[in-house]
Amino acid sequence: MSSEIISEIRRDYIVNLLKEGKRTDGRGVADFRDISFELGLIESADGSAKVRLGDTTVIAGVKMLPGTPFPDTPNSGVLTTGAELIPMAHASFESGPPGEDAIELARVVDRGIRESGMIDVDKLCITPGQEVWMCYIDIYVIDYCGNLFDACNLAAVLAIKNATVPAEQYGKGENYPMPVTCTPISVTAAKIGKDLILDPNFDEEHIATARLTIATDDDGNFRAMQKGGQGSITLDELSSCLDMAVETGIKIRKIIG
Amino acid sequence: MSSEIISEIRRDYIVNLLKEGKRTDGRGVADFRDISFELGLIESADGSAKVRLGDTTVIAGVKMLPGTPFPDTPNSGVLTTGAELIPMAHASFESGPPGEDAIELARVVDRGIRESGMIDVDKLCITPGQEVWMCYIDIYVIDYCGNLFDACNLAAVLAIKNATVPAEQYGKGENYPMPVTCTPISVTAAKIGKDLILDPNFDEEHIATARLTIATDDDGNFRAMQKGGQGSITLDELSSCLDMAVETGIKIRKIIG
Amino acid sequence: MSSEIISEIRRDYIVNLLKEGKRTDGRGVADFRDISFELGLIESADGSAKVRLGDTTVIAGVKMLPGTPFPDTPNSGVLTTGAELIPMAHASFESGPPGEDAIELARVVDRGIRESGMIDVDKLCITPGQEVWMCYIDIYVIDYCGNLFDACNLAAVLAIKNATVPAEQYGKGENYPMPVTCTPISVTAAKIGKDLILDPNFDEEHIATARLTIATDDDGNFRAMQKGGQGSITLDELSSCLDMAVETGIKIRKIIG
Amino acid sequence: MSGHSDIVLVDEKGMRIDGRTAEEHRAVKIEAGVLKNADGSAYVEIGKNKVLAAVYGPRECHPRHLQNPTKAIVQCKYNMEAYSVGDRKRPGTDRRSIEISKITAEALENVILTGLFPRASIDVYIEILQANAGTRCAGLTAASVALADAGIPMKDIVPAMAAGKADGHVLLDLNKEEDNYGQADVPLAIVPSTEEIVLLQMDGNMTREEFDRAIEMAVGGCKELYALQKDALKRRYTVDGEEDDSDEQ
Amino acid sequence: MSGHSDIVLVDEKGMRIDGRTAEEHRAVKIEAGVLKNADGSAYVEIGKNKVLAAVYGPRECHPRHLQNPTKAIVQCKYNMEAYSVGDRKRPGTDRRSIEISKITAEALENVILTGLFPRASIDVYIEILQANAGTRCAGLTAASVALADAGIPMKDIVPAMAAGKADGHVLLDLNKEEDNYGQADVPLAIVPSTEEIVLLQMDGNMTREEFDRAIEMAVGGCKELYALQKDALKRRYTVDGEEDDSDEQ
Amino acid sequence: MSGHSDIVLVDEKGMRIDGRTAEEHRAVKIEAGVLKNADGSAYVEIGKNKVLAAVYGPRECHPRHLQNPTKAIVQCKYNMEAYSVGDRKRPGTDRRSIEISKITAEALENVILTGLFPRASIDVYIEILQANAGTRCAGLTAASVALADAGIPMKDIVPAMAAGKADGHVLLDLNKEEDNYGQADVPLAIVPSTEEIVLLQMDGNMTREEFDRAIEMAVGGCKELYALQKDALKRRYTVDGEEDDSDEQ
Repeated sequence: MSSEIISEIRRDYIVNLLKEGKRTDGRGVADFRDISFELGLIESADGSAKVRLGDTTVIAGVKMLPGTPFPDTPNSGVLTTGAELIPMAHASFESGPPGEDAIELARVVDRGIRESGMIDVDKLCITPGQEVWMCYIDIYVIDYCGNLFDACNLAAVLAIKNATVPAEQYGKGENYPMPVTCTPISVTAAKIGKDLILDPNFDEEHIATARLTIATDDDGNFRAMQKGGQGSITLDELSSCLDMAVETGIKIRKIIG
Repeated sequence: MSSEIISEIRRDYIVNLLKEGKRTDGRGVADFRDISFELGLIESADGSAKVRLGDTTVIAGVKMLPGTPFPDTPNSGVLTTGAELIPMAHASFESGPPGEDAIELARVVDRGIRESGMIDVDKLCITPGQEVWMCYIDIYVIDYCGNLFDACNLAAVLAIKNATVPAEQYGKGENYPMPVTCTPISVTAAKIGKDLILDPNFDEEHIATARLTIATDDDGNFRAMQKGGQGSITLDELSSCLDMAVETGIKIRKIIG
Repeated sequence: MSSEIISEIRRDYIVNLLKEGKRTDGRGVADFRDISFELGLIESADGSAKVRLGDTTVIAGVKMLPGTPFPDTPNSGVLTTGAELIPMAHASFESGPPGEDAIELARVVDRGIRESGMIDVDKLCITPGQEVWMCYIDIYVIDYCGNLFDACNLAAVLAIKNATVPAEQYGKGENYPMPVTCTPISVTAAKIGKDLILDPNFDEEHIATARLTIATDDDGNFRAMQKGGQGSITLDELSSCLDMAVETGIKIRKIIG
Repeated sequence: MSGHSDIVLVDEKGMRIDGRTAEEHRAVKIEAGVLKNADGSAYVEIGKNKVLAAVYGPRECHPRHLQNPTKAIVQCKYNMEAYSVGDRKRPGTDRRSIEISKITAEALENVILTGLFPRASIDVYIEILQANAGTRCAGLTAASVALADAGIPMKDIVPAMAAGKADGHVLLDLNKEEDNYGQADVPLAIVPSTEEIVLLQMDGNMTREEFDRAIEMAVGGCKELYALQKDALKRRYTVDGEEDDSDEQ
Repeated sequence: MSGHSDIVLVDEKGMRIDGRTAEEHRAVKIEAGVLKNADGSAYVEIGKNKVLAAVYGPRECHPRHLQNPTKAIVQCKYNMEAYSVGDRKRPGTDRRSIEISKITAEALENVILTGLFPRASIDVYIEILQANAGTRCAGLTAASVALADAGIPMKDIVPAMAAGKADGHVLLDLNKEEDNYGQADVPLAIVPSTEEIVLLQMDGNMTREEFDRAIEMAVGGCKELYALQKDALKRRYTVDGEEDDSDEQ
Repeated sequence: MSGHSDIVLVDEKGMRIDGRTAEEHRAVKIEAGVLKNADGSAYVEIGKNKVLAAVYGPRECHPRHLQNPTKAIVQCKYNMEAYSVGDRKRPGTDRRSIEISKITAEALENVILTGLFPRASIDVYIEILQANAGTRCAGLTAASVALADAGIPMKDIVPAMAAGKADGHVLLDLNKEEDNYGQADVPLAIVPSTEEIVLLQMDGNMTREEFDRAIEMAVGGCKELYALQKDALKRRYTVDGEEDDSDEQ
């Protein structure tokens, strides 16, 4: 939420426009940018998706490998989610191990998937107590134009839905589709002045004081949330965000099918 | 032993006072600061102690985990000692992996414990050649006001004496007290000008030219030593240090019981 | 290939001399500096060699340890080559993990040895599919005066030829000599202006625009190559380098016996 | 949040395994000014959680490129000590610590008057001595007190407490068993004077009704904690300034 | 380069397992200007290799001590994404990536007019989305197009293609099976206008005749690739500047 | 220091397993000026230990914030090469190397006239080619000679040798077996002209009498080593300045 990237003039323009309920790209406050996606583009992955949310572009790939379960969940597959903010995606991103932004991003996406029970990890058991599928979800941000939380959530969710468990390749029986139970959708609101908008673009994101990401499941129940930014959110604003997350979740689920 | 931290005036004051055999905090040259301690404060540890030596505060915790012995000592438990100079403890400490000061500190404390045979590692065997107790001694410096070597030695020794081998928790038989054979006590002298003092406080430590840490066992035998600093120590000074280490070791053993 | 290290005057002197086919140290363009070597100097290694190429000095040691084969080559020993540009060797070398120069160096030396099949890795099998010899080739540059590629190749090759498989020490049968099939020799050319020279010294190396290292086997076949530097090499120049690599490889093989 | 159904966490009378009612938080102990070197410090126990916080600053911002010419930056390091958990935690930063440090710093930045200290850094260190569910809330609670103890100007003190769901009940301040075998956790931190939210996370599964109830409970818990934070600071000043106190009598 | 002899890679008619002749390269797809933020970008497919390249710069050289007062420096990061290979690749730099990044930067530096931008850095990022033998050549090919797309002045565009040897035959542009079970690989990059070599590696086992033939083939392949690189850039400008185009008609 | 009692390290005649008496150190070989690039260098063998030391400086102090405006700082890197020990040592710094580097630098700083070179750094590199107990002493002994070879002004040259205890006997200069199966080790370094101690460590188990005897022996050993250090430097100057020598005849 570093604010120096956007000029004062640009900031004032965005804020004043918002007071009239308008956004610089013509959207209403609760509108998402266009969502487009491509599935299975990475044949070396067991599932993959490329998602464009406006100009933000993200690729997610799923790799399944046989491995050892955790002692306390001996019959459950293991999920690991990583997100890389590669320097290709924006002039401000640097090479090297993930920083705090990439780590928060990966962990929030991970929570949406994990806590919704999207993947039935019990169906990723190979030999109880001995061998399970390790499911690696790797997300690469290719072009960063705002709202990575929702773009990465979408890419990860679509890659998972696209995935096949490659049992044959490892002599573990027949291939089968990834055991998916629901479609968790995250919706991010940003607070600019006193206004809340959904799906902030780059400029909006960098003048917002606070951010709230809410993931819902197919039933409209809440599965994960994360507030960010040094700004605060009132209880009324929280209530609005919850409403919008449920409504928008339904719309996005329709778009991605 | 960086000297810039203490002003010239303060340095001269300390040095001149020492010429009269006096110290800024009223102690005699061979006096330790007050020692107080609290045992078992960390219930998540298998043994723990918080030690205050003057205003220097240190917490040590012992964790015991079943593990694999080293090939050349197949029936012996494994000791590992770590010391962290966390930035909470002093404005000059930085975050990150242990630097050379923390590493030297941990290794000197470790040597006192290891070389004195304080822990009877043969009694930490679970299945000969296969499984032994790994004994992790983790020391955190919470408030740094001089003489970490002795404060950390005390905290580690007390945490070990406080420890129980948690055999039941791992289905390895009944719990039993840590097999302790003796109480190694380290005594650190600092050289300021031509004078030797024990238990240097922060200011004294930072104007001292040399440091000598000597660990003795219950019999007054020597088990570990470490000279530090770019200053030198004469053979006579060494002899004084050895005497003081034995005498003071006896006193400290009485205090900690 | 940083060029600032050599002064303009020195550069002009070298370039002008080269136009007459002469070099600052009196060599012809295709001459190597003197090669001397000492074998078996490191008794703690299973094979070792110290090589001097002019004033460039390199030590290589071979250590053999029983280990687990890679799944796709279950009956083959495993080679690992490392090169360290320690700060002892030159004022410009820094402490720390290997940088890109050391990594390229190690990988090019490794390719010459690996791709020539110099070591018959199938003869480094202990128990098929279960245990094989891990062969670690560690190269330390002690004094850096140009042309590390060839100096390190020589040191590694000689250390390998000097090596014994220490089977007895690990209870794996009788010791036997390292199974060596050929002697890969690398020859490095540098391009300065329009001229090609072999075995560049420090000054030559630092004003050269391009570098080409070519490793040949006993039959004069090509086993590994690496071009370096931002300069280009013409097809004709490549052809000359190939000729010189074969001819010089024969000479060097005679020297090292 | 495994949601194991075979463990009874709330009995038929609504009583929890540690004897609390749904709206009750664990025993709290707060002490301000516990360290010599730090500019401000605090020790907090919430149930079996034991947490130390220390503040240094405002001081020169050390990695220079992080300096902000208009205000102080707030840097936070949350760290679990090796012996604080069941298994030994390997020393060093992990991904979870980095995330908690980030959201803790953001929450504190909301109340600190950073504009008073351009180019400076205010450094907050949180050490978890013993962990038993709720360490991020305990850490933030302690950090707020340490900031006040350091005399850092703030618009308010931040308390933090989670609500959650276990055995199908919405509960305040989950303990370790409730957290492990429950269905949801909602850590919350507010500015008590305005009830504005400065930290909010959630994971698990909650209907809107459950979530609303959880927020209500957590806000209530934060307010109770706030009173204890102020008490601790009052005790600290009283002890330090005993003579001044007697003057006023 | 294991040289396994029991796998037939070239049949008696000289046909390769993917139906190509010895001199034929795999299907190529090149697209310029595929990213919004980067100053220049390109997407390249060569067979099953899928590669993205992005260019930022000339811009301020960041680790200051790397600045060169007489010219721009060229920095390259080649990176294989975790899912790009059969086994998952752990994220982070490895030794192979560092070597490839170095020789790729050297090859590009040869054609970039770095003298025009003293003290600057030109940063090239290559991401391997899917790998199938030949990624370093595909990456360099893509990087050249991305540099042109970024408007970086260059004396020429660099194409890169390998030749190699499998089943005893010299072949252009080895695929994964030919690379794994073949006998040699020779990645090559040239400046097409002069046929000068800017990248050359070789491993395996080749006689002089075989090597000469491999170079000849690889130079030919590079030239075909060069035409496709120029096509892609032409399409890019045509699409971007459609109005200008119609003006000229 | 395992103190295994079933291995005879000293026989009934007081003879050690390598044929030495208690007061005898291992064979020593010292050579000064063995490297071309370093400002000073030395090679030392003590028994089966083989050690190289190199000195660069006084030169600009590189991490600037380490500069001292009143004197040069002394930086030391002690490094065991991968093949120097029975098992291969993984390259890279470990905790033991860091500790040895620190105390070696402190010992050298005692004799170097650092006040002559404000803001500078004197960098000492010690490489252990082959290790056989006593490498820190051999390394410090070599470093002193390398410093003299570099012409660094020093008040004296530092020799270092350990004494120890094995089979109940106090012994000079423990070899690997004595170190592994003995009862104590006391590495010592002194300033020979004053007998002041600049490096001292001890581990194991010693009575006061044993320790006093060990120090006495180690001081004696250091003095013998000192003579050999001076010899090596004399040979170095003789070879370098042969003409000057003949002039004097």
